[in-house]
Amino acid sequence: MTLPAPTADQIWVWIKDWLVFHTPAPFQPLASILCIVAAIIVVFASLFALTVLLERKGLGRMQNRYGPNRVGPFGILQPIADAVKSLTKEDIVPRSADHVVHYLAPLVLVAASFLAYAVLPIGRNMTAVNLDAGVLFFFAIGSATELAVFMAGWSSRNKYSLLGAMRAIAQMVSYEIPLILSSIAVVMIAGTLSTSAIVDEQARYTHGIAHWFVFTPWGLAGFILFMIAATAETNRSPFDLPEGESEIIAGYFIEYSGFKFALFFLAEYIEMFAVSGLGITLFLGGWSSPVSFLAWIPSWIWFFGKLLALICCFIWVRGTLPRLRMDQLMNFAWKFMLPMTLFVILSAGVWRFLPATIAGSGALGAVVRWLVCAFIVLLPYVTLARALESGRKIEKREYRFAE
Amino acid sequence: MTALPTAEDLKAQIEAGVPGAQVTVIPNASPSAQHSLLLDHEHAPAVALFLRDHPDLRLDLCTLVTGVDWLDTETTEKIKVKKVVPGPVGAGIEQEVEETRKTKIPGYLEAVYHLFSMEKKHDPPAMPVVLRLRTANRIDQTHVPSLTPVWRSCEFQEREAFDLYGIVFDGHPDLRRILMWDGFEDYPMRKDYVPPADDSLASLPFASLQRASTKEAR
Amino acid sequence: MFGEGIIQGLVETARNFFGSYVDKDRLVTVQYPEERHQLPEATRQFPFLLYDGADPEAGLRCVSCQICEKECPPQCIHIEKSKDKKPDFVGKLQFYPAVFNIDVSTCMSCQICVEVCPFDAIRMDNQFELSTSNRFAGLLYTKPELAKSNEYYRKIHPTEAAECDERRAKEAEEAKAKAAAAAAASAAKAAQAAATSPAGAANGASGNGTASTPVEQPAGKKPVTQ
Amino acid sequence: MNPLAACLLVSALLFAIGLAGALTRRSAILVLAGIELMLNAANLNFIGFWRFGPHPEELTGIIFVIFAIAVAAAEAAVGLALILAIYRHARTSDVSEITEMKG
Amino acid sequence: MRTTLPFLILAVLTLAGGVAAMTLRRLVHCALCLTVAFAGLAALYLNLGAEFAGLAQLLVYVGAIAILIVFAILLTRGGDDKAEPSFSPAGAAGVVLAAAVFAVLGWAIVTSGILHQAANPAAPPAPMRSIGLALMQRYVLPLEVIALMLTAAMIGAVILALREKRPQPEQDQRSAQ
Amino acid sequence: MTGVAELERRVEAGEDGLGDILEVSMGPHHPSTHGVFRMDVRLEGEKVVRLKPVFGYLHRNHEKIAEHGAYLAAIPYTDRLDYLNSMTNNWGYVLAVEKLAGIPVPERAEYIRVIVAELSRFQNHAGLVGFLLQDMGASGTPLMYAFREREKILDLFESLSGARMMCNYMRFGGLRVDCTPAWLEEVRQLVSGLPKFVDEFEALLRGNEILMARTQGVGVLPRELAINAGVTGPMLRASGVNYDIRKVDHYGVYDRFDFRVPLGDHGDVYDRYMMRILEMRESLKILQQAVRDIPGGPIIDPKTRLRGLRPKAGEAYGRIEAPKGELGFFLISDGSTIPCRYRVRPPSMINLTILEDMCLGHNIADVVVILGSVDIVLGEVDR
Repeated sequence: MTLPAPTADQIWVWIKDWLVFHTPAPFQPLASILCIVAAIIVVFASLFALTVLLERKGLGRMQNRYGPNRVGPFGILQPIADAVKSLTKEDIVPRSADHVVHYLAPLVLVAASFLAYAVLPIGRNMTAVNLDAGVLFFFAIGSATELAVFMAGWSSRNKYSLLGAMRAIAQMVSYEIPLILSSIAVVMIAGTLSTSAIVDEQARYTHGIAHWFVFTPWGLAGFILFMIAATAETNRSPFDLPEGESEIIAGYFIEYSGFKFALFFLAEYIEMFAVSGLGITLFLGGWSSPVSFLAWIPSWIWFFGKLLALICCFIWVRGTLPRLRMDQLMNFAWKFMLPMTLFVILSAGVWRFLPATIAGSGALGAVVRWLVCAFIVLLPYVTLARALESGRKIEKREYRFAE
Repeated sequence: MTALPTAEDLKAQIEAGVPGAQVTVIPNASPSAQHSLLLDHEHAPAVALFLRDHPDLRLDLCTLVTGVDWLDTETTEKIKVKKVVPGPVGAGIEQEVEETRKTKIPGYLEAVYHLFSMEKKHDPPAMPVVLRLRTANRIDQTHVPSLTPVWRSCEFQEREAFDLYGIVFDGHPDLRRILMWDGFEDYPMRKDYVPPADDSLASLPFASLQRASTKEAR
Repeated sequence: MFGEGIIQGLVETARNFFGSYVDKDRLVTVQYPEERHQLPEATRQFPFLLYDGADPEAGLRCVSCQICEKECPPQCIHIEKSKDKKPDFVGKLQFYPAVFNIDVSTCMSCQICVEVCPFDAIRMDNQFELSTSNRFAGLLYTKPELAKSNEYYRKIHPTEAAECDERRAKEAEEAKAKAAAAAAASAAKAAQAAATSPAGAANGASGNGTASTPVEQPAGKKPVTQ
Repeated sequence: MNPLAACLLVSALLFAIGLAGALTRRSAILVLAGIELMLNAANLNFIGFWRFGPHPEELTGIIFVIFAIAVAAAEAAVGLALILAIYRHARTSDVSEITEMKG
Repeated sequence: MRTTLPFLILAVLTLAGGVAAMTLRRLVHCALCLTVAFAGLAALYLNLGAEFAGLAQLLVYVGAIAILIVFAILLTRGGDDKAEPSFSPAGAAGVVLAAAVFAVLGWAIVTSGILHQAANPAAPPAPMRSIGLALMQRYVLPLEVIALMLTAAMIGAVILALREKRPQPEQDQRSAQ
Repeated sequence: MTGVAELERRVEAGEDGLGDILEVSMGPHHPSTHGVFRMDVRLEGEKVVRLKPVFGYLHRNHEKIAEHGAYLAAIPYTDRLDYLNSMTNNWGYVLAVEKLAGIPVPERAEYIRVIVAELSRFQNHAGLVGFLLQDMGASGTPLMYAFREREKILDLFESLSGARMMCNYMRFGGLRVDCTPAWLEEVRQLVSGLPKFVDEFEALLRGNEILMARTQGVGVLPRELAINAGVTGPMLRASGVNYDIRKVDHYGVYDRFDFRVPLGDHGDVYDRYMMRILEMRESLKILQQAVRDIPGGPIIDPKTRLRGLRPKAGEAYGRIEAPKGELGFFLISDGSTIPCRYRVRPPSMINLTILEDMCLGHNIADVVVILGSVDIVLGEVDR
């Protein structure tokens, strides 16, 4: 076996191959797996540190504050300080807690969150396990986190944590459906469940512009719905009810402290990256560049660039919106998200079967197809929004004054 | 804006409107001239309802409820009495002697209600109608009727008067301590209240700075 | 209900985000230990005792009248009167505080002691970094810690101090004139002695034996505007 | 050992465990869980026969398992709803105490 | 072709999960161990090359049924400790019956002769596309039936779990004041 | 909804099956109780079926302290009632003393009182809206914007009175110190800049669908109940009652200013939220006029005896429109230098009376929002 010459795009693949190449033959599969696991853990754990800093800085700036700026230059060492703090803090376990389950819950959560990265293509030829049913794997693993959340909430023996766990599970189960349904549109069009194949499908260029699914009307709507569901799935604001600081204090991890708390914190962010990564894979062309003349930029830079952009959106939304209430959250999931995702699937189907050319004109065909599909998505949106308005009696009010 | 009737007029109106009610006007000598009406216990809720629902008065805002503690007071007067004084030789001589006699006026607790009308907005504007209810004494007969059924706003304030003064409001729906904790025994706003000896301040090194009562120092 | 309110909110936060990099009005944080807010002249924290001249002991204006002790709402001032007397700035013999303690942990910075003091002896400091590791003794300020010079007062409250100095100069002038008149009427020796005493805010003439009447607390003078 | 036989043995053991649980436990929820285990044991058989059977390209085993999972999901949903309804009525989920059919 | 080590490990895990689920005292622990058994089975399917079935098992059993069971336990107050008699004659009979069933099955497997038979060559893992095609062509009717049944089950479950209307109790006293 | 009585009976009888009733003690340490405040909540699922407010954790017997000191000594203590609005607290107290002793107030002092009181109202309302949205989970962004502006107002207070929050500024008969022309100019500049802030603040969340869904129809307080329960301030006006003591009592010089009283029609949290925003705008209107019209002259009646004030025996009740509602002081004098009875009418405590009525049947998440819209400060509730 010989190694190909390293290029910027394939540098990490090359390094891995080089390392595996120099291990004794019987250990090569193991070495390969270890390389990948280590890389994923190191990269995403550092991304976590970066994101925490980014979030605190970004929120600070949105709120006209500086954000953390005391540890290191511009506060860049703040995550390290945070880590040291949570590692050295006392680990308090309630006396009446179920100790084994209480101990296992954060571990299960973190493990499940990290497993999801196995199928994410974070660069060209950089998928850890190229599963044929990659998307299915992602969702199957994601469902394990619900159980971990339940374990944490139940084992703490605290009313707030139980309320938080119930909220979290109800929310995650409800939003998993629109999450899966909106990805089904992509699976339908791409004709595969494999994440790498889906990215390959999008990494094609016409007139120098990539075939990202987000550039189609159903893809755009699906992407927005996917990201909303992802926000709910990862308990981010405005769907952070399971934590609901002002209501149930910290929800299911109220009784965790020290390192275990840090693990919950970590898992939450890791999940957020994973779901964002899937969103990128499904709708934003994975590691591909949007225009062909930028294709020389290494694929992994594209992936992480997109990931950072999505993270910034998450932070932005968090800095702006108040939290929903439980019944509103459920209503939103079942009465808005679910029908909308069904219409997105319909729109994708129409997209698939509408002729690409009308009256011999490719341009006209493309425009007609675009408009028809957009209409299929927009019409229910307008109707549902109206229904939501009249049903919930939400109105903009005018006020009277007494002299 | 309608004019607010004077205290005397109010008394007349109440006595006409609520048969049997005994109202006493208690004058207020201060520049504020906010005179008040002392009600009898039996008719107080009826009077309150009358004041609330009377079409000209509509005193719908019971803004302030509070207890007041009036300690036992002693009045001393000098009177001349004839007395037999032992004379220098042994025989008693009747003589007029000046003697001070002390009359003790028993103290009482008072519940004071300040009423306004949101609907009528009477003139003069900042002049409340003041109602007073007095307990028989400060020790065991500390009951007055509750006006919470008439005005919800009395609920917490009557609880507070109960908590801090020990005035028991008969007919209050939920008469519990409100500011002090449940196991607390005394009524701290009373004038003769003495804080418990194990006051946590006493353990501070500079407790000497804290004089027991400012009044003594003055 | 199409989400336009949400979009509007997002635009607003984005504007603030970018605004905080360019607009001084948006990013108002003062980076405290390095940067410091310019304290307004009126700022008050905790009381201190004024003295004239260089010697905190001799120049202390306080005559131990104990009005502030009585009026202090949280009762944080503790004064013990001296046995002997020393002359004040107009030369009158006055008591002075043998002990003057302020429990800063109890003080609530209300400035009432300053208002009621007829002798301009107590004023408010603007020092706020008073943290100490000793929570009891460290926060009980005694006379040496409380005494601050008039120069310091002029520095932290210039307007107020100028008014105060002027008033006191006038009073000293009047007292001097009165003393001079009295001296002219009685003896030349006394007048000479009075003339040696420096005018103004400085220490009253030492060794002046003229005014030996017991302390009369000036009752009428009430500081209305500080 | 033949892998098919191993599959079958594991499946038989799982079935027996599920059966024992369903018969011995008194909580209705655990009875349901035992039944689910038995269903799963059957599924393992399907997979084993598909994998080591003569015609793996037919996919019949896998399709059967998929259908069985769907049915099991429906069964679990209805079963647990029933348990909830009974609990609300009888205030217990102990099967030995639920003796009356009458409401 | 022999039984592989991963298969054995997973089988032991699954069986242990099953045993624990059926014997532990606390219902929530039982549910969690049941989840382990389900997950172990899913891993067994993956190990046997049935990728789609394994992932579906994980998604449905761990993601949905386990959660349902947990919810049911909480809603029926099963999360609290409730002592269950450790031994009962009926229970012993159940165990004996289960053991008998296993004996019969085991006897059948052992006597069938496949124990020492050479295994068929392992089939290649089923490609996703062919499963999809099979579902949509050959098995489309069962698929539709299953879909219908799932819908019916969902509606039924919702109706069952809906609370019966209680008689409206008297109005709150407080507002009358 | 199951009635409270029925649930009480079931809880007492131990029939709490089906996980119906969950007793949660919210507080005394809870992120959104605005201090040490406790609510004993009974939940059916997440729905509130009983709620009892419990307070007194911050009780320091303010009234007793005031009955031990001179009339002057009570003023710094009033700062600490509603510690966000020391200026209006001072005003309420000195108004009562002025009534009790019949002290006139110079015109300039009245103008400055209006200026500081309206600044106080503005910062209180801005802060409250920030806290309310914080309770709704808005990550502190609105709160930070509100605090940014509040700081500017507090800076003005500091340069006027020497302290940012515990101002101790007013005296019976007038004020402690006069303001300088430079200070008035600063107020004028600030006031001309504040409408922009209110606009931004409204743009941030007023039209937000989530906010509307969270607040509209939540915690409705009917007009009749509001009046009967003695609710005052913006909360009362949100229920549609036109009662603003500035307009009713004509205290101070409020008669001379042109301003309006906003009124709500629904009495829900959204109305209460909007009342605050609209009142902020009206306050700015008053401020502009007051700064424009302020006359010269003394700031305190020269005959006033601050130290050793001895009002004639009698009593007086004085009240003002504080940002949280009607703040009244009731004083009884026995002719000595010390008040014989000193009583505060704390608006936020009385506004809490109907907390349970507003919360019943709502979600636990709504409780937090409803409590936020009441606008309590525990320093005043507990005293």
